[in-house]
Amino acid sequence: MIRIQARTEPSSLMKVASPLLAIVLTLIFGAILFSAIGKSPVQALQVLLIAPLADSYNIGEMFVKMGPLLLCAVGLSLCYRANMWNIGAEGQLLAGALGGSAMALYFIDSESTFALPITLLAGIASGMIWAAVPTFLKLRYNSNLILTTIMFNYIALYLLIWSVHGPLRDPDGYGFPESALFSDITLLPTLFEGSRIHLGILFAVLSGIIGWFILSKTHLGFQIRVFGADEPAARYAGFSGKKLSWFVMLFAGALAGLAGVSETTGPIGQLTPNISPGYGYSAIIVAYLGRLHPIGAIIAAAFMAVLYMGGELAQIEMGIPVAVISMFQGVLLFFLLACDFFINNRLSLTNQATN
Amino acid sequence: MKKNNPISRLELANITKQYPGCLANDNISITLMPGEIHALLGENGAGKSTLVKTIYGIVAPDKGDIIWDGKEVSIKSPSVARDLGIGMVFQHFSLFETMTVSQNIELCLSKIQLNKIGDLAKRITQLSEEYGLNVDPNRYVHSLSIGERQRVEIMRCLVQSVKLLILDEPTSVLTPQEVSGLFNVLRTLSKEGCSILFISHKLHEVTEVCHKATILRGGKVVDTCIPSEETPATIAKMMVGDLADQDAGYSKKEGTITVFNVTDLSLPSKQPFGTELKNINFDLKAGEILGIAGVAGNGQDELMAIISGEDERNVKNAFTLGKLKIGHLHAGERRQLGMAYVPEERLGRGAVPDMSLTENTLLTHSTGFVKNGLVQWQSIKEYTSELISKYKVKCHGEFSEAQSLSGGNLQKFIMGREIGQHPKVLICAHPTWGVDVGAALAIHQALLELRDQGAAILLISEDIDELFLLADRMAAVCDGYLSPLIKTEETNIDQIGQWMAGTFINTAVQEAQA
Amino acid sequence: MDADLIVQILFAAIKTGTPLLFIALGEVICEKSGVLNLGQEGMMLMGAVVGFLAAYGSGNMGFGILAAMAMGSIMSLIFAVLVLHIGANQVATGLALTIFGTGLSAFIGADFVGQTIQGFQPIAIPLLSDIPYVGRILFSHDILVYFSFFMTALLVYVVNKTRIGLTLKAVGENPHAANAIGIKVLRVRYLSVMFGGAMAGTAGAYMSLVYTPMWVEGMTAGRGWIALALVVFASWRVGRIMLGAYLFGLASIMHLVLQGLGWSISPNLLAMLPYVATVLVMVIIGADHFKEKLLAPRSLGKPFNPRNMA
Amino acid sequence: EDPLKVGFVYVGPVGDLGWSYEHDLGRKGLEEFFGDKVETTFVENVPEGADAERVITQLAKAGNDLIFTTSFGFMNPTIKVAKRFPNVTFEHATGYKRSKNVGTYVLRTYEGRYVSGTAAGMMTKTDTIGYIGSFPIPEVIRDINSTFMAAKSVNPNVKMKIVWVNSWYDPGKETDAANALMDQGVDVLIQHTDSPAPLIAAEKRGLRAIGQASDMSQFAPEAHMFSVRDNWSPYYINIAKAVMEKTWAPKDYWGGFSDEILTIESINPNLPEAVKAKINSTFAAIKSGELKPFTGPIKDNKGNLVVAAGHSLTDVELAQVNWYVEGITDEIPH
Ligand SMILES: Nc1ncnc2c1ncn2[C@@H]1O[C@H](COP(=O)(O)OP(=O)(O)OP(=O)(O)O)[C@@H](O)[C@H]1O
Ligand SMILES: Nc1ncnc2c1ncn2[C@@H]1O[C@H](COP(=O)(O)OP(=O)(O)OP(=O)(O)O)[C@@H](O)[C@H]1O
Ligand SMILES: [Mg+2]
Ligand SMILES: [Mg+2]
Repeated sequence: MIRIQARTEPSSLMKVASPLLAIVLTLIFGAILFSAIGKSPVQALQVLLIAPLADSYNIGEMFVKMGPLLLCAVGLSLCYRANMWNIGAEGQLLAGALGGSAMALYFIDSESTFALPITLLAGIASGMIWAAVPTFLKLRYNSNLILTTIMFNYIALYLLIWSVHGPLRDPDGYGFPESALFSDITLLPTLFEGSRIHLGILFAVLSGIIGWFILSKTHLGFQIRVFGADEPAARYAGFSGKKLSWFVMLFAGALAGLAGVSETTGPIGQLTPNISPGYGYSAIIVAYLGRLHPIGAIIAAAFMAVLYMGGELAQIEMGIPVAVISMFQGVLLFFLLACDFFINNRLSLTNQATN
Repeated sequence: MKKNNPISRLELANITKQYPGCLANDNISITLMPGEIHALLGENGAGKSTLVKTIYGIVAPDKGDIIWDGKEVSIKSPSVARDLGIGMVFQHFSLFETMTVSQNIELCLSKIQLNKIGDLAKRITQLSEEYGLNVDPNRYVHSLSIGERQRVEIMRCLVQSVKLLILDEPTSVLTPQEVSGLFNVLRTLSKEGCSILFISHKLHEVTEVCHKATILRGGKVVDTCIPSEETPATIAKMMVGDLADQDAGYSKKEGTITVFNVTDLSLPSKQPFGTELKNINFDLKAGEILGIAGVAGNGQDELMAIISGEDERNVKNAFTLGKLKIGHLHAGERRQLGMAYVPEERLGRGAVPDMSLTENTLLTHSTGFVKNGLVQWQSIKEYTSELISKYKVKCHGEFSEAQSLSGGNLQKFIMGREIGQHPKVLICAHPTWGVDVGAALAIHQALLELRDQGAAILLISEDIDELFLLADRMAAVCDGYLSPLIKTEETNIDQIGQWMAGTFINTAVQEAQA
Repeated sequence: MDADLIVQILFAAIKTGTPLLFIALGEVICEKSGVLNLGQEGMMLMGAVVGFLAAYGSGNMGFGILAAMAMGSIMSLIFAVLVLHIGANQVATGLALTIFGTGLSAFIGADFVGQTIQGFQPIAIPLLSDIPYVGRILFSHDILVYFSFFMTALLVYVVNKTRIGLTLKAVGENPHAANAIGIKVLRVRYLSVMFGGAMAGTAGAYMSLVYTPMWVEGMTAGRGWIALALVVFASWRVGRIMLGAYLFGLASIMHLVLQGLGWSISPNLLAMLPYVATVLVMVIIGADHFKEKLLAPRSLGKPFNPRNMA
Repeated sequence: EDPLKVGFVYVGPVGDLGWSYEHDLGRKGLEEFFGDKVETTFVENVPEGADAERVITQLAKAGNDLIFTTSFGFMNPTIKVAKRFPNVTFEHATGYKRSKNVGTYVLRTYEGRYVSGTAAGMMTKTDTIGYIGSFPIPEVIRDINSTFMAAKSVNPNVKMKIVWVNSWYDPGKETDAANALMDQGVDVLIQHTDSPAPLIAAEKRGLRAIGQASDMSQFAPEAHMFSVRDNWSPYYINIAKAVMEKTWAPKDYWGGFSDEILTIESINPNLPEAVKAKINSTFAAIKSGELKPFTGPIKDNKGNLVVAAGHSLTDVELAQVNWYVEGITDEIPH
């Protein structure tokens, strides 16, 4: 009979294989689901996973979609490594978009070469501020980080909507809730003619590499890992939990803020009420799928971007509802968590009856 | 006792339990008669707790039968055990601190039992008088001392009139005076026909109360005996085999200059049910081992945490290292100044379970291994393999995860790591707790060597024998108070036992008020 | 503001607070057993859509509510298996449940968006509803609001006065000890989690059958998260949850009321009110570290495996 | 010959029974009219952020000849994509930016609102009507003014309470807003949001409400007075015809009662005869052009003359209304 046995040592093979297995299981789940609603599973999976990479435009779009996901996920990976349950990437992203856009609008008639860098810095700073408040409340008042960061997501959203209806509204925009289009000087340059791939994507990949470097090469990164894996050990070793908490939260806030400002100064080109279709939440899944490893996050973000675009294409080409995508994300995370069980356990065949 | 009595209370036949990588119980067979007090002896990790957990239905054996009152039974869970009449007092207590004594007891009883008892509080008071247990049913458990909590655990078994009472190391948390109280209860129970299975490391206790003893080693029954016919020394021989010549006393030393000083340390507890530290004063000299005795939970953890800086509260002038006030410094800064610690909890505090030994070296030892914020992994790796060979740590290599090491080997590694930083002051808690004799010997020697090199060592332990063996001066803590310091040669187990029970406190309070 | 308006506002606060009350009652039981389920939002949405479909299809409201409860429990069962048996991280699993439930409910409900049904009619309780003011605030609601009163009273009794409550507290405080005295920890936790799921499902059904009554994607609009904060606010006491739910209900309609009264504060800023209030409440509660530690179930969020006893 | 491929981009779900639902009915009307001479595709729930541009691009790449983008937030993406696909015709609803291949179209909803205001002014017993606003954009501000002027014309004592819900479609919030208004003495509700929730709330309390965007009579048989319905299919058919015949040119189209893009539906028989008659006569007057709601003199609520006597606002001026008329005590919020 088959029996579950604890492994003496965690399996390093399963650590890598588990996300892949989870993806495969999710696809099988998807195939069954599509058959159930009377769609060809082969075609659906083709549209979902292959079509998004079918031509150069789509590949470019995949990178556009991947950028904000990756920026947020790298920051979250570090937070979760340190056991800081920051669910607030969404709000930090919106705050970054808001702060950056305010600056971009300030520079709307400017010719300064510093306009773009200052705009980006404003976005980063806003994201950091938005992460800083819940961090402060946690460290000072012991308030639950998960809940405060979620509340801050809502608050950021309403603040953003308020701004585009009020102070940042385009004066020549017939009163519609949008800012003026930014001047070219504050737009992120695109990297290839005819595609929307912009500098923000490079920032994202760079952030993955920086995140990896911090975690595996620096003493700070080591402290973060210890703090998250075993808080009593970190305290025993004299690592300052406060300092580490601040670092990961501000780092995550900065990256999410950068993601936000990169969206507004990149593909959108203005501030609108709809900056993010929930990047900050999806980034949580990306972070997990990437094993909370910044390099893993790069791969996971690419996969998630494909899944998103596949969802759009599936709707256009096959009339499959977009809700499938968030369902897939949930299922993927379920399978991933379940597969992780086998990092520390294995199935074994025994011929002995158990009591 | 011979097997002339037809029905035994409990018979274990060929119990076997395999844990991953460890055969905890190997074909164990034991018979227990009504009224018999039976000792289960053996080194740490010999498999005693595993065996009693099997009887109590917490651990499922891989093989073997349990026969209760002549009938074969299958004990699938603690509730089955309780229904049979088996009660157990755990090595680590299983009480609910936010509940009252009677709520704690109520939870263990079935509806039927409750109905039979009627007024539970009354019954508790009545039993309390009968056995001299002195338990107040309405008090919250968090307000009870360790000894009182144990009495609650025993009371839990008594209210349901158990036929077998299992006690896993009940005396390791009691003062000598409390121990004799417990023995009186056990003798009464035995007279009433209740069988008792008693686990202890303290052999003189075994010879004092037990009718019979079974000795385990490496999961196997290696011997049985009638304790009253043996001496602690002969039983020890049976337990550890040929290794039993560790008893060689070590020479005592007198410290030179004071390197670390604690002045008027008073500190409310940070945790809801913790102990408040009250006006603690002592000095620690270079080249000596200062031992602090005490029953667990009397402020040792709090003291260690505030000295190490894990407790981040600023105690300004309470600590002096050399001539420096360090009460306001962070834990990391104190380490930089030459303080080192060996915590009681080695896995999960002293070492990160799922990190390699190399990474665990870096945990506390970063001097020289971090340049400009970057970790010099290569040099740490080399240093770690030196540590491993110097302290004979059994493992696959410096890449082994901490959790893959046995307790004793991990303790040797941690000791080595801390000593390797050449600390001026080493604070060391329960260094040989759960460590086998060989490893304990190595650890003792390492401590003495460090002392002889001129370091000041604060040794916190619940094991009085170990303290007498190693400490040059001694004190005891009770309820957050520290007793006077005294040279080891000038005191004895009796006095320290009294201090552990708090007899010094009144004088301490008067002194503080003066 | 005249007395009549105040009565109306309080009446509305109770109505708005009721879904919060349901979820928070479920979650507090779940948390008392030591399990933190962040999947409220997902379970609630599934309850809302399934409850709506069942009532729509059968024409029977009671059936809709039962279906929603069952759905909530099924969703929580997925969570329970992952967390209790497989030992998955509770935070991540809860989030997965929310994301999954959001997607699945939108998927199932896509064809029913905008359909409506005849919701529950309010029932004025004879005599009680004639009490001046109080009668109109408390006793002129629909049956689900009365059900929430009943559940609160029942849970206050069960948690504080019965052995079930004691057992729950024991499991939440120290599962190892509870196991050792023969309490089936996993069973208690399964039941608690599923009770939480059923209540979240009820909250969802309240949204789609009573409150609106119709199904809309994402119609719970973050109520699940607010309910989680409510549990902290109530410091895990059942009675206080009711008070908290109504306060939050009040906070979330206040911005509409104030606009009607002619306050010219931006509606966007006013809409932040419940979220800002939640943060403030958490700060106030959390400021007393000592107290919170004392009140929170000690094993909250920590996995327990009965085979790994210390 | 190949059929004309037409793509639609919706901001909400087609089943919202409001805005997107009516556009989809328009799409179906188009299919019905042309049969297999057209082939339509739609994408629903398209967020108005960076994704909109990609979705519109995907539709253009998929070979659509004509693409309708049906929400204001699609304006800039539509312009951007249109630049890259000069052979595709784009029509954007409610926006103000046009180009060589982008036209815009918008409804004169204020005409319907004028009828609503008239009826509400006559029906209210408390002299208080309630307006549930979505976002304070010109269209909504304009309609609030139109409603209030109409109500005032039949009931000089009338007051109006305005509540913003910050959403086009959020039944929960719309219910809360409806209740908050009714608690404060409102007995006729007018909504500028798309779900039938306010009608249902009014029905529960035995009060009155007016349907928006689609025929909402089924949701509130008693409370429902009538619905002002958006009727897109005539426009969609005209545009498709123009594209097929290659006569299409970018225009700023304003459609109202006169071309039946906006209609009054399902007048409740339980209304008093006088009210029914007034509804019909007001409708007819507007349809014929005899009545133009924004004809001066009109003062704003700060006392400034915003429309000179005798002048009727032009379409360009209508698009820029950012004041409340005299008598509305609120201020336009941000
Ligand atoms: N859950 C477990 N998983 C794996 N190994 C275990 C587990 N519990 C105990 N062991 C191992 O089984 C062996 C026997 O443990 P047990 O607790 O029975 O020893 P003991 O005789 O009670 O020791 P002590 O005197 O320290 O209490 C030890 O080597 C221990 O490490
Ligand atoms: N809806 C209600 N119906 C009846 N009584 C209520 C209700 N809500 C609260 N109460 C009363 O309020 C008191 C407080 O309830 P609560 O659940 O906070 O109990 P507690 O004993 O204070 O806390 P704990 O649950 O942590 O033991 C209860 O004793 C109960 O009498
Ligand atoms: Mg043991
Ligand atoms: Mg032991």
